[in-house]
Amino acid sequence: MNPRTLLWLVPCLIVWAVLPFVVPRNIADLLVFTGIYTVAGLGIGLLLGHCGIVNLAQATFYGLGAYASAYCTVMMGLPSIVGFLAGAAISMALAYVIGRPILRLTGYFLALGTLALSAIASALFFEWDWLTGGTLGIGGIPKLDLFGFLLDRPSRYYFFVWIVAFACMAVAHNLIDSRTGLMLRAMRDSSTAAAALSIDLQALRTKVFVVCALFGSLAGSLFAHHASFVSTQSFTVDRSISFLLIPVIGGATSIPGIVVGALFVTFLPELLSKLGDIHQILFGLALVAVVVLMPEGLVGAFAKLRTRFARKGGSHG
Amino acid sequence: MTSLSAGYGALTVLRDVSLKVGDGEAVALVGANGAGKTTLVRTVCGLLRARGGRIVKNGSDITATPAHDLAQHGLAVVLENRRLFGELSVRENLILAETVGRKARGADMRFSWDEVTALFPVVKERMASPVELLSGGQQQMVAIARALLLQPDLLIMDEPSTGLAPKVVKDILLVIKALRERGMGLLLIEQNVGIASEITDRAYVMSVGSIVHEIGPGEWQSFLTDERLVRAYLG
Amino acid sequence: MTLSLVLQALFAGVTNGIVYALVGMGLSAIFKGSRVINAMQGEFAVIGAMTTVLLLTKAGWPYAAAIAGGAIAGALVGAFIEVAFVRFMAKKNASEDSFLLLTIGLALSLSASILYFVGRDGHLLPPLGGEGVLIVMDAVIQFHALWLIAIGIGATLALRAFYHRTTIGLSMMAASIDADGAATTGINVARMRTFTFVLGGLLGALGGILVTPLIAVDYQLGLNLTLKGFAAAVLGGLTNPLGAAVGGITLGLVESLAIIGISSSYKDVVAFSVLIVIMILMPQGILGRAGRRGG
Amino acid sequence: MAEPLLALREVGHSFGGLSVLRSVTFDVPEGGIIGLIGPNGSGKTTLFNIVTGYIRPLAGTITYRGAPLVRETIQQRGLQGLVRTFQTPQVFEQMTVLENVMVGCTKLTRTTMLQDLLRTPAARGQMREIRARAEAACERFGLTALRELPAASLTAGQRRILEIARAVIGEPRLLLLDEPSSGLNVQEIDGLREWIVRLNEEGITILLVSHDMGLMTVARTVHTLYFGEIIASGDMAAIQRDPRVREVYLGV
Amino acid sequence: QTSGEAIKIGAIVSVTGAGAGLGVPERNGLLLAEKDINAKGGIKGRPIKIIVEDDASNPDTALSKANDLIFGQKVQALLGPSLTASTVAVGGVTHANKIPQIAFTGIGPAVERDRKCVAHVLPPQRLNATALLEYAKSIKATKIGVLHDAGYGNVVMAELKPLADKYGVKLVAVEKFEIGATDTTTQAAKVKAAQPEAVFIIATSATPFRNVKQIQITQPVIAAIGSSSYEYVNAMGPAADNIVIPEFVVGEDPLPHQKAFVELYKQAYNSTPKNYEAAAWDAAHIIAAALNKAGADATGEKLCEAMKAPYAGVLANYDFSADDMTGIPITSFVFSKLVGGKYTRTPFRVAQ
Ligand SMILES: Nc1ncnc2c1ncn2[C@@H]1O[C@H](COP(=O)(O)OP(=O)(O)OP(=O)(O)O)[C@@H](O)[C@H]1O
Ligand SMILES: Nc1ncnc2c1ncn2[C@@H]1O[C@H](COP(=O)(O)OP(=O)(O)OP(=O)(O)O)[C@@H](O)[C@H]1O
Ligand SMILES: [Mg+2]
Ligand SMILES: [Mg+2]
Repeated sequence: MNPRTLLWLVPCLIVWAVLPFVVPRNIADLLVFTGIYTVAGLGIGLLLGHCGIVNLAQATFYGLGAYASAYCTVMMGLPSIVGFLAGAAISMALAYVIGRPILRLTGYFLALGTLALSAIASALFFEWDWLTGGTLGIGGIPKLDLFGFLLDRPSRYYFFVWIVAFACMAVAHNLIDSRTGLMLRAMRDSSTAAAALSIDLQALRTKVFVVCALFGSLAGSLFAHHASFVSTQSFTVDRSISFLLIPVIGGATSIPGIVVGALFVTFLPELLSKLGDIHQILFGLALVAVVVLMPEGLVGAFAKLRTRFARKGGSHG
Repeated sequence: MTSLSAGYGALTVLRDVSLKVGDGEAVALVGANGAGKTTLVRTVCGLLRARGGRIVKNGSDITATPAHDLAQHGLAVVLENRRLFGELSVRENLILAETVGRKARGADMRFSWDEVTALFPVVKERMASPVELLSGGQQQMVAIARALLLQPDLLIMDEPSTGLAPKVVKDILLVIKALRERGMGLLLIEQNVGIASEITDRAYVMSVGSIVHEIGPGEWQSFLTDERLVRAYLG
Repeated sequence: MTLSLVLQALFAGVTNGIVYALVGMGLSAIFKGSRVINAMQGEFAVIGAMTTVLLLTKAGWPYAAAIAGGAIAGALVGAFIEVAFVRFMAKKNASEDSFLLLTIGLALSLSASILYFVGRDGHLLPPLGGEGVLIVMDAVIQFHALWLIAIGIGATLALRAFYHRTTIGLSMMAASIDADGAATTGINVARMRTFTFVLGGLLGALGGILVTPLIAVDYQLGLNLTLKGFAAAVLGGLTNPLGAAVGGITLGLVESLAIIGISSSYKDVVAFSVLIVIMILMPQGILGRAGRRGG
Repeated sequence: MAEPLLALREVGHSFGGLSVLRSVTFDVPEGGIIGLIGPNGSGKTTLFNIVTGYIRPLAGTITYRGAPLVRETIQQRGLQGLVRTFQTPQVFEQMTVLENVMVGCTKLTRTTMLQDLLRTPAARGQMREIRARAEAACERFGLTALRELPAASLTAGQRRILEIARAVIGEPRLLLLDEPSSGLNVQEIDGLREWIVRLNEEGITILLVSHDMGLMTVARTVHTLYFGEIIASGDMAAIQRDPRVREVYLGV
Repeated sequence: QTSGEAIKIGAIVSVTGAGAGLGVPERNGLLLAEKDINAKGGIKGRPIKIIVEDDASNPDTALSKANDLIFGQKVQALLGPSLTASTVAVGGVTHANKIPQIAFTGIGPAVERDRKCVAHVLPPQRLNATALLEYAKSIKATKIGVLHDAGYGNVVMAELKPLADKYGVKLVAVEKFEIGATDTTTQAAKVKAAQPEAVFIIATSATPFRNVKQIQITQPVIAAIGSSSYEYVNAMGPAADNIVIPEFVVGEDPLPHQKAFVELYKQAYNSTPKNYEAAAWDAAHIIAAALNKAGADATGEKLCEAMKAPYAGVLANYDFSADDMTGIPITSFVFSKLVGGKYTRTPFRVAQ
């Protein structure tokens, strides 16, 4: 690692490490949610930014993860890790089975396909209340216990969530930077030409969809152990839509963009709600402002600003 | 057009380009790949904003005129890659142009519907099919027909021979000659100097964003035979 | 399962289908003319209906005038959105995703505004053709629903004619297919896009006004309509208003037949599964057309 | 005579009543350069689409390396060494030129998704190899200066070259070039001809569609399609003398 | 006439989103109660301050808001939230940190039984179901058709099913529709086809009521309390006739102990209050009473103990001394009937 990277990485790490101890508990709580949303958003970002696929089904996998954790721990009394694994396994299996046929669609047809998937899942979450607790949900999910260290408050859970988030970011980064990533972007830009170069579009899309589902499910399990409570309201189509906002706001092709997007959707409503009942109007307008002023996402806008500065600096020096 | 410059983003492609097409004159613009020919066309027809210089047509300044108004000034263009409306039928593509042409010229149409469609029999046969289903060459013909129906007195063509069979190229050359006799001016961007020399009187040679050589009337032959010049400018 | 129950389900299916179709048609009109998926199409319906309700009840306008007012409100909002946002973004070559985000943001703030300024009450409009109903073998359909079906079919045909028979309709399509090509063919691309949004707003508002005698409008109706309209439009092929109509009615029928055929608990599950199957079998949509494959 | 690399027998196709190809039969011998000419809309691109698997022919058989091609997907055909370029160049616009070329040789290496996700040494090694190969190809086709540019900003001619570079790096056995010369100037076409000859010498069989008669002279045999039928075959000189070809295609 | 540092009480309601129909009236009730309590001298002379937050009808947000109120703003007790799911979610924090809570919902899933310091000022769904059945019994309907939504309706339905047997009622058709459905005609037609003697509608929207009338179901319609607010009645249009609702407050014709509240509310907001306004008002007064008893600075278990007592409220005669702290008796229900779009109180009451 070169010294320049260290120069900004070390302060960042320090800020990250002390943050939960200096902010009030409710902010720490939001930071935990940011981490959870980052994990879920990463999957959508991979699909959107690198495959050009609009995935409106992330709430489904998020829900599967959450319910798996809730059911395993509360109803069956199993250790939490089983919930994580079961959620991941079920989500990935479902993504594979459903993904094979659905991912033959392209563009908006695929978007509608995933939307339909989300609607089906959300109806089933309502319907199978023996499993999900229906509208009333499942409460009393235990906090995570890491080798005797109970992650029972946001400032502790924060570290766990963000370490998972960083791991997911690293994995996503690896993927983008790999041979697979190359093929993904080729497929996004021209599927006709990608096919001619022997890229198996269908298989590739399915694989990424499965990775996206894995992230969704992980986020869901993390959420379940944080909120201690899960119910159908958290896994509706609306939630799928709000997950989609994360990469779009931040910039779908960039990994830091996902974090920025997650920060945006967790903190902005909180800040705006201080302004009274108009906060939802303002949130909508904030979205509008972001796209109108920065169509390439917050991170894209930032990068542009930096190059502009760099050029200005260059012409002076 | 005088000392025109243009570019994309941070990149300036055209630097101080000046050229002139007389009334009813046919002028070619040749140059190597990436010389900036297409950029020039896009700037002249208003798709790209000029960063400097002026474009004047028949005495009126059209530098800042938006692209869609240029038909009123008698300017039509066949863009690189054709830029047709793929999902619309051939007829619909042409009708759109004809309507605009009619508005520009009123009853005094230079090229009637029948005349233009007669030029390209294949096009006539496929009137009802969506343009995107046509073969590359067929589409090129539709693009030319569409430009003609705009009733231009100056036609700009960016590599019109791309993808056309030799016979069709010859047919088109004949058509263009016929059009010229009716007083239409032509600015032809062409890689194939052979074709260019056949129907134009003069030519400009472009290289890395500037005009580096002018081929005057009657100088085509000497240019083409001068291996050194050709290599220098086009190689 | 009695015959009259099936008939009732068919009536309900077609009526709902026409509602979805009206929203879907607006969506597909906007997509056709601007390549923007308008996530606030349902909001146009709410705006149109709410304006009509307010003009009728608060301002005391006659019904016909209030309807016109509602429709104009939809068209104006459409125009405003194009001029204020879309045009600006198009200049910056914004991506498809960002247009989607734009309309989602607008949808959220519009629905929140209606909650804040108008309130959360549901409102109804008087039905066209009176409160009467038609009874066929014990199955009931309101006169208004019959009107709605007739108008829906009329609108579909009119829209089709508009796109393929009028120069302005053709120009609107051309501008969205290839902006550069259109500009050099003498088409004012930005203006066509404005027209497109006006048309989309108008269709949306009219759809909203037409359904309000059947469905009470409130601030949350928009998203619901948008989702169903989106399904209708995509199912039909997205760029084809006629397709949206077919898609909408298919969706409506599948939903109501799922209720009587299977179980109302699994209505959404069945309806959306059928939707997925239809799309897999017809990946271009019911009335969509495959483009040229390969080179 | 040795078995041909690709053999077309009675291949026919039509689009909803419009008959585009009618019992087209010809061979592409291993190591040869075969040309295909014909008026616009005569079915050349459609034939390419059929051979590379974008379209299933309605009639006839295609044999490649002795085995019939029927259900093989586009990808599988590519892996067997059938590589094509497109009449309208299809570049990956948002990727850089180098990345475009890199995509061309992804098929020569294998990594699993898991290796990629975890960035195992194997995955890294392969990425390095792909990059090295792509850089060499850029060098060879004169794209080195453009390497870091997004492909969207290339001119028509540059795209053409990029497409060829991307196809060649995938080690094709049979390279199908659909009008590679359009958009290039005389000099560049000369360069292209040299490449074609050189690639052929390296063992790549070439099927070439072009309207440029100058370029076509590299082909040992040229078939002329007219309304989906082969009306003349032979070397270029013979074709140019053929009266029907002169009438319907060359127009002299 | 109050002085000293304000006693901070947190409140979470759904002012926006799907639950706005509950949250807005609840907030009105809370703010009115705050004024009322302070006007009457506050808690031993100290004013109370109710900090109202909006959870946008989302349990996750409710959880964040609870964290903010409890740990950021250091409130002594929490009122709300409006929705069951949010209540369960918030209960996790209040329970773990021993913060007294009064929820504007009925007691829900099993976990809530362990939460010894969460009181509920609205009836549990079992009670709502019982009230429906009591009325059916009073009109001698034994074949009942049910039309319910997938959220609220589902929950009530889960309680209704086992109870029906006890009342000797047969549920001849049970049809469900999704939350926010715009059309339920087909479901209504299925109910009609089963030829019930009365129809229960359990929903939080006007749509099923309209559809039932549209397809000309003429049998008596009995609705659960969830659809008893004015906005639904408006949206029902001409269909809002002859529907019976078991509820608590009929603003047009209040019971004697409700009169004062209704008058005060009408003055303050120029509209007629219903159940949720009253529930919130009661909740604020219950906490005030507990503070008065346990001392203004009382928190945690001490305050909680003080809450565990009977309380005669506007909505009902609560008794929180029971273990699960839901103390609404069935006798507190009144049965209203919509006549020409207006609520009228019927003479029927459930006898003890
Ligand atoms: N959209 C764009 N963004 C950035 N640079 C561009 C863009 N389009 C073209 N360029 C650059 O501008 C220069 C000139 O391009 P132009 O298309 O005008 O060349 P040309 O002479 O038409 O070439 P060709 O004969 O290959 O069509 C090239 O170097 C090209 O890389
Ligand atoms: N998907 C399709 N649907 C309908 N017609 C099609 C389709 N694809 C091609 N065609 C038609 O088939 C014929 C042959 O097309 P093809 O593209 O093969 O011609 P080509 O020989 O490559 O011509 P060119 O030299 O102009 O590229 C054309 O008439 C074209 O319109
Ligand atoms: Mg060019
Ligand atoms: Mg072709």
